[in-house]
Amino acid sequence: MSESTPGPLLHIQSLSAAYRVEGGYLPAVRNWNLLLGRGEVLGLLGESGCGKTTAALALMGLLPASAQVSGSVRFQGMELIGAGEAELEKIRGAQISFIPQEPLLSLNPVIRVVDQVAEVLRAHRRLSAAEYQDRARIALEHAGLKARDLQQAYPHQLSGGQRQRVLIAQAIVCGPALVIADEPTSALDPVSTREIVTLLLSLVRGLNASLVLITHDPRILSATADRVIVMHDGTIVEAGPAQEVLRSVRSPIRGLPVPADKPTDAGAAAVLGTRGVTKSYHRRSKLTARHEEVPAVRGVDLELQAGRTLAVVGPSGAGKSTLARLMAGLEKPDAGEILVDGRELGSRALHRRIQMIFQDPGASLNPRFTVAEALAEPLAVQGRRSNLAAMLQRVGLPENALSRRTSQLSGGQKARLAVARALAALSDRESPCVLILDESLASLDLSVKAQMIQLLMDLQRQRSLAYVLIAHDLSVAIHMADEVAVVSDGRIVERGSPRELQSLPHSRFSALAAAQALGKDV
Amino acid sequence: MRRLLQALFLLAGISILSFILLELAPGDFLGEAKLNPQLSPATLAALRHQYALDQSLPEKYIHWLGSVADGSFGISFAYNLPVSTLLWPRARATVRLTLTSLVLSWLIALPLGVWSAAGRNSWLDRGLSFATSALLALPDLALACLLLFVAVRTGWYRSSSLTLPVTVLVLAALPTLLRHVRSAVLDVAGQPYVRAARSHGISGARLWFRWILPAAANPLVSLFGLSLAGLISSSLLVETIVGWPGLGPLFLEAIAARDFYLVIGPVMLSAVFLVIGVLIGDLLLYLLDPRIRIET
Amino acid sequence: MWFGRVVKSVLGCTIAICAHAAVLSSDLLVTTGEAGHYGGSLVVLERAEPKTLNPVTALDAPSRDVIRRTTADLISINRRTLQTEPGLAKSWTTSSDGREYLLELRRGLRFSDGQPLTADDVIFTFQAYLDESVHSPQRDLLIIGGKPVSVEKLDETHVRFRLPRPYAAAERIFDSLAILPRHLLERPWREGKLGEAWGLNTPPAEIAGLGPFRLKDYRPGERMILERNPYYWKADQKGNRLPYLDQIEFRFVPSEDAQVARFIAGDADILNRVGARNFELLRTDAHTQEDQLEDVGPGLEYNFLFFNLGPVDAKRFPEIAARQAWFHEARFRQAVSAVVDRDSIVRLVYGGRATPLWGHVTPGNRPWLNAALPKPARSVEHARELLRQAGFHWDPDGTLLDSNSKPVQFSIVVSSSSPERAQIATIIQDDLKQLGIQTQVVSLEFRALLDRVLNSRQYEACILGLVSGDADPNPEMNVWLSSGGSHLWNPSQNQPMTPWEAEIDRLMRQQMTTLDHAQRKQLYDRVQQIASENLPLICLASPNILVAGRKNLGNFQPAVVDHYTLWNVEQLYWRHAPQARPAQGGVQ
Amino acid sequence: MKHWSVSRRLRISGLICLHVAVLAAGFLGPYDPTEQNRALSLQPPMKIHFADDRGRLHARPLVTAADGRRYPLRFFVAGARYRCLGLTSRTHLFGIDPPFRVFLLGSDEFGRDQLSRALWGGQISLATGWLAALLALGLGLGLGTIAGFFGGWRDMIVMRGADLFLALPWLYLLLAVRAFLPLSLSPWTAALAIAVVIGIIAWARPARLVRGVVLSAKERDYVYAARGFGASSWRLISRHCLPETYGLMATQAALLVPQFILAEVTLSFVGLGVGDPAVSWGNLLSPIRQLSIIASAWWMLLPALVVVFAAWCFSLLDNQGERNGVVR
Repeated sequence: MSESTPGPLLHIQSLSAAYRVEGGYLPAVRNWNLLLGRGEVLGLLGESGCGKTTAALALMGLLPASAQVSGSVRFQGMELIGAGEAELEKIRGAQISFIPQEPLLSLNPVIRVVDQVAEVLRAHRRLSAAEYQDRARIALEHAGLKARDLQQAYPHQLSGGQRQRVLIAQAIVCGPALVIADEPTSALDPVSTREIVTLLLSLVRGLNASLVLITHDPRILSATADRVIVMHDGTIVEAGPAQEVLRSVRSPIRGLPVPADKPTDAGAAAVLGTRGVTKSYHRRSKLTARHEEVPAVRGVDLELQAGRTLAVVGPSGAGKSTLARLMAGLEKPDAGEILVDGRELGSRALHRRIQMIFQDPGASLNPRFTVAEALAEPLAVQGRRSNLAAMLQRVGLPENALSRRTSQLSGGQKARLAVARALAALSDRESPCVLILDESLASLDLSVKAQMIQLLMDLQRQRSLAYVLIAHDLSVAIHMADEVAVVSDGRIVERGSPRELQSLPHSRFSALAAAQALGKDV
Repeated sequence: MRRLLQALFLLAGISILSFILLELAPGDFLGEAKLNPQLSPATLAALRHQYALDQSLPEKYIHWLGSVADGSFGISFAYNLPVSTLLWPRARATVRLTLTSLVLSWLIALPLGVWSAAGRNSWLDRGLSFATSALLALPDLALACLLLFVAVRTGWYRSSSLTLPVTVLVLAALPTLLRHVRSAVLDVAGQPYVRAARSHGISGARLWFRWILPAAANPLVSLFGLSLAGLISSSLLVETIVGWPGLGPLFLEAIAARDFYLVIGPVMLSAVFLVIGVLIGDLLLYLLDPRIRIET
Repeated sequence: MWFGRVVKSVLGCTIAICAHAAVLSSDLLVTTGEAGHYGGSLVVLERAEPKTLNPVTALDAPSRDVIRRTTADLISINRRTLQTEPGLAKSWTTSSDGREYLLELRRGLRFSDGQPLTADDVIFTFQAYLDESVHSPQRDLLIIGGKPVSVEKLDETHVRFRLPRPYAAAERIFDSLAILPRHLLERPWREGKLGEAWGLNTPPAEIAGLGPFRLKDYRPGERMILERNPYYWKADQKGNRLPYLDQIEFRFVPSEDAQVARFIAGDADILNRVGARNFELLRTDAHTQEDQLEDVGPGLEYNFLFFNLGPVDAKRFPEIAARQAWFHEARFRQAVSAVVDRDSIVRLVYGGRATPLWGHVTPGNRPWLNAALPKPARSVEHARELLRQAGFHWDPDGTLLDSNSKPVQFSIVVSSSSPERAQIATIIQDDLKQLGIQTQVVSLEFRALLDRVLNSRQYEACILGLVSGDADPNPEMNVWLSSGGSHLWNPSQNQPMTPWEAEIDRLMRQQMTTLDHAQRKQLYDRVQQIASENLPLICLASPNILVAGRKNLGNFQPAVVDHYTLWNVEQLYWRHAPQARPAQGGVQ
Repeated sequence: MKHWSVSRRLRISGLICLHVAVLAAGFLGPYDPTEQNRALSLQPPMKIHFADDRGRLHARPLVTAADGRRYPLRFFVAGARYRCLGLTSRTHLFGIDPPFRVFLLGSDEFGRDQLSRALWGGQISLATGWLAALLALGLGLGLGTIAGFFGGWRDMIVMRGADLFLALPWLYLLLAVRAFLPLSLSPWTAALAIAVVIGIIAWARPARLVRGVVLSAKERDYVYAARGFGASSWRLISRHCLPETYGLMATQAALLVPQFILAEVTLSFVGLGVGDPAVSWGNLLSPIRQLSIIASAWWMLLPALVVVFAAWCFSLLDNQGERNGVVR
């Protein structure tokens, strides 16, 4: 498509970008240099917050006016930094297209997807109304969205993968020379991820365009990228051919020792058990006011002994979180019972034995509170006092963090604080306690995740805690769980040790994966 | 069904409360007649009985409910006519006035609000923000008086034309609308999908009106429902000042004269408009927003 | 310069000349005044809409304003001279004991629908008014000494009225008693539905009267159009049948300022009454300064301050009851009267277009004014002296204390709908401060105020105004008799509470049955004198009647008695072709 | 971005100045606001000069008094007694030698100094605005929290009540109430009573908004977490839910205070405002409903500027206000 100018497609020299914050600038991209050839696939690897997205936005001139950008970006010989808005608008979407993160948020909720694709075309080409529609439809078909009714749908009616395909269609509809894809698969399950990446590659090749694939997951890059650069804290720390670079980048989780199977004490009493627990939700349609019963958990029986870890795995929407809340006593089951030490307990006493760490540990901390206040809250509720500094130490947080606001902590620190607080709430030192982790590690970066797993396992040894681990894939469960229960549609469909499950016949596990892929985001 | 019940509950509540309040307000329809030297106390008592002023409140209420059923909404003491026959022609005039100003103010507020949001912090935006603050700070009535004066002095005042009252009502409604449009649009402008649209090269009027405005419609539609709800009640005092033959003069006169059912009538009418306005707002929301219309 | 003053004799303004052929057939009344010419329409503004067109039940001013144009009475009061003159009755005689009135009707008159007027219509009219079940507000006028006036048809043109008792100036009660068409109203009356007849939704064809105009069209909330009654019974000196105007259009504009705006804009031809400030505005505005802006002089409205002198439930309102001790003290009231700055009220509230008052009869009512009433100049010193005599004293910082050393303070209620009275209150408040009296002005919505004054008696002092409907003292009976419902300071007493009230009762009753005018005047002078000594009403000021009419409007002769501008509507005419007004389709 | 902060600073300092000026009305205003000078009715604002009648320049400003001659403006003069913040004093910031009067903003129909009246009037108007707003917010906070947090029938009752109050024509409720107040209440007390009524009527909107905030606040993970360690409802409300509403409360206050100040003005317009001798911005502005006043005495409009200024200052939080203030 673009064979006009010789030389590199994209030439970036000492690109820097900084956001304005109170009292100065916070650098997000520092002194980047990069050459990108035509048809090349470049992987950009880095943990969240390292400046990958900022770099992409900076070279397209899409950073907010308050941000400071310096350096040079030459695209097909044309300087983009400092170029006029009108010129940039001609390039964006037509020459360089961008596939944003978070497909749901990146699509206009009130416009049909085919129109959203057509709208991109409309910004760059003068065609008849019918042609806009036709071309948009063709682009969607190329992106794998073939069904008419899917094309006429609104974003919220599509699955995550389908939405991603719409974004891809928007990116390719004008036949750009460069496609920048920002974490195109972060919201997807492994199966869809593979499909989307393959699709993207083939489309880009078909256009003879270059692709910059931004991701935090090295696994994606190994099969796709020609070259990989690794970014850390705004700077490029490593660059080179994909295989070379990726070899040096190893998942920190893989370094963790896989625990030996603990002896199953069949006679030991369960510290936590559920018997036929059932829960449904009421939903009311806004206009018709009809009541609908949506069952979330249907008759689940579980048992957990002290010091052991049970992983509950299943696709989103399978009822895992509801189960976790039921077990934590935050909600009452419609039927069945939750047993602690064999007794059905009133909620008050329960709180000293069972605590839950939420899906997003950061969100479970009131941002208005200081660390000390957050940590002291369960103590105050239960009328106790304790040494806060020591508690912080136990989870590896510095003592001087006590006076900071929880909102100022990093993601990993918040997770640690949440654990510390849960431990503070588990006051009963005589009897075994249970900690429920509701996908609490999912939002963390790999390195932090590894540290957290280590911490949790240490704590389990020290205090003989029982863990209930809620997760949507087996990656973490493999390292921590003694037993795995696979949940689908509110029921337990599979049980066993993690290794047993991994070695299950492919068909059965892929059924699980498929269920996951279809599972709609709630 | 549930909505309908709620609406009925609301209407019943309003009518009962209005009855109670009106009963509590001292004085009655025949109060002034007492000063009339030609009337003897016996005549007054007879009149009082004729107008059923001597009934108890529940009796009056039940009586009124009956009249609602037959569509007359009670009898006006002063006019000796069913309230409904008095209400409709004037309500029509009022709605003609308010509907014109409603349409006009939205037609002005939408592009102006979007424009002001698009050029955020430009001179236009600042100028508008100052003008809206000032307009918001001026009571409608003072505004009406001032405009009336200006109109009279410059000679463009024509009693029969809509211009003056509509100008007053539009100026009174604009600040709120402008602010809401601007903030709703700015809210959406900060969404990732707008950045995504810009990354696709979508810009200018198409971006603001085709991409952003429909997505910003939700709070505006609710607001529109509320404007509809104000079709009856928003102009009453202004009508009195500029002399528009709508419900305003009738209602205020009825309050002053303690013409019981003639006061209840417009109150209930405006309550009905409120209920309908909110309902229409919800319905529009349903029609305009696919997220609500199409449940997954 | 005023036409009305030229005419002196009672019947002087009418001279029966039968000059025109059309006139010959019937007893037309020929008016004096400029002979005008036909055509044109007159736009008149009303504050509120008429509520009904039924003369029997109409209570409110706008209805009466309209009904007066569509109906006629047997004998009317000339608004300029304040004397009676023939209406539908060509002439009348009174028996020597004043109890019998023999009226001779004009011959050949027709209602506005063409039906002839007969004595039966008159009989029917009085039957209807007197019917208790109709609840006509006019009925009480026809009850004299507890017994109804009786009516008797002598022949087709003669009717005899018998009064149960002698009644002074009894012919004045005929004014504004509209004669009803029996052919239209007898049936509803028999069915007991006379009260509901002739509402606003009645088609114009079913309404007929003897007035100069008849209903043509009514648009709710907006306007009512009357058209010329071709059968009207007055003619001008040239023998042309009146009225001149083709139609009158009443438009409803609720506030005075909006009315003035319309007049300036040329959307109205007459302003029946404007305030002093707006009058000044009209005089200076380029659009209106050439128009006929007339200050007719003091009208019959008197504004006054009064105290609650009636019995008050001391348990429910102990404070009011305690303060009444001051109010009952005549010297206290006199001191208040002495300290009130009436000149300031006239100047600041009425822009100088008012007359200060020391008695309730205004200078506008010259025949009955007691010119001998003292008009003491304002004197704080005199007021202090009076208070000192009455046992009041002052504490060091100037607060007035009563004999029990309680500080004197009270509240004054005023109507929120009258800005003038609120301003008067502000002035009085400041004046009383000079005596060391703290007052609170509470503005109440008018009905609430009346409720307090007439029913609950939960007030201390009040500023109010009354407008006499007629110059004669008789309509004032209700105010001055201690049993009267409008005896504001202490209404509806069984027994006069004070000797001076008893004296007034006696004098008022006596004047009512005295037939000799000079004697009546003497009695009424005495009433005015007693009232000004005891000051149940501390009269303040009487505003001038200020009106406006278009420059070209002929025979525009505003009067001091309501209706100020339209009382001679049949004679109004456009001097030149009706001035071109901008196209105004009205509100569709 | 920068512009907003400057404007906000301007508004905040304007607001502070306004409140200080109103509190120090006795000192800043040269006369007692009720003092009538009946010979000096409707005087236009006096011009300030620096040259005297003969054209000589002075450092001290002069004003043209009613007799057409110029008199020097004196500072810290003794005049009418007033109470200000509990202190009694006779010293006024400025004045001219009696018997002449200085009217920098003109005088009204009774020859009262409009400047003094505008300053004193602020006391009742601002007090009315604040009191009513605090009441409305307090009630709204309480009821909204109950409705949002506990839900169920309590929610149902409170929200239907709110609907009712929003739909009710409040004008004649106020008519009724004014007529009921005991007459012996001083106008100041009566004004406060009106403020209380306005506040009580206006709870519905804040309650709805608070309910919304509490509804979303109680679904937050940290509230679940706190519930997880057995925190009581009261603790959840006071520690976690109420702090979420503070921002809303602040913006609502910024919205409601001027709104209620204007409500008082509207009431005065229909003749039911504060009665003499008390002064409020409402009864200062009520004369302008007369065409003739606007025509002949334009300076009677000046207090409107004060009200506009006050309302403008109060809208300092409107960037957030327009977000949260979205109706319903």
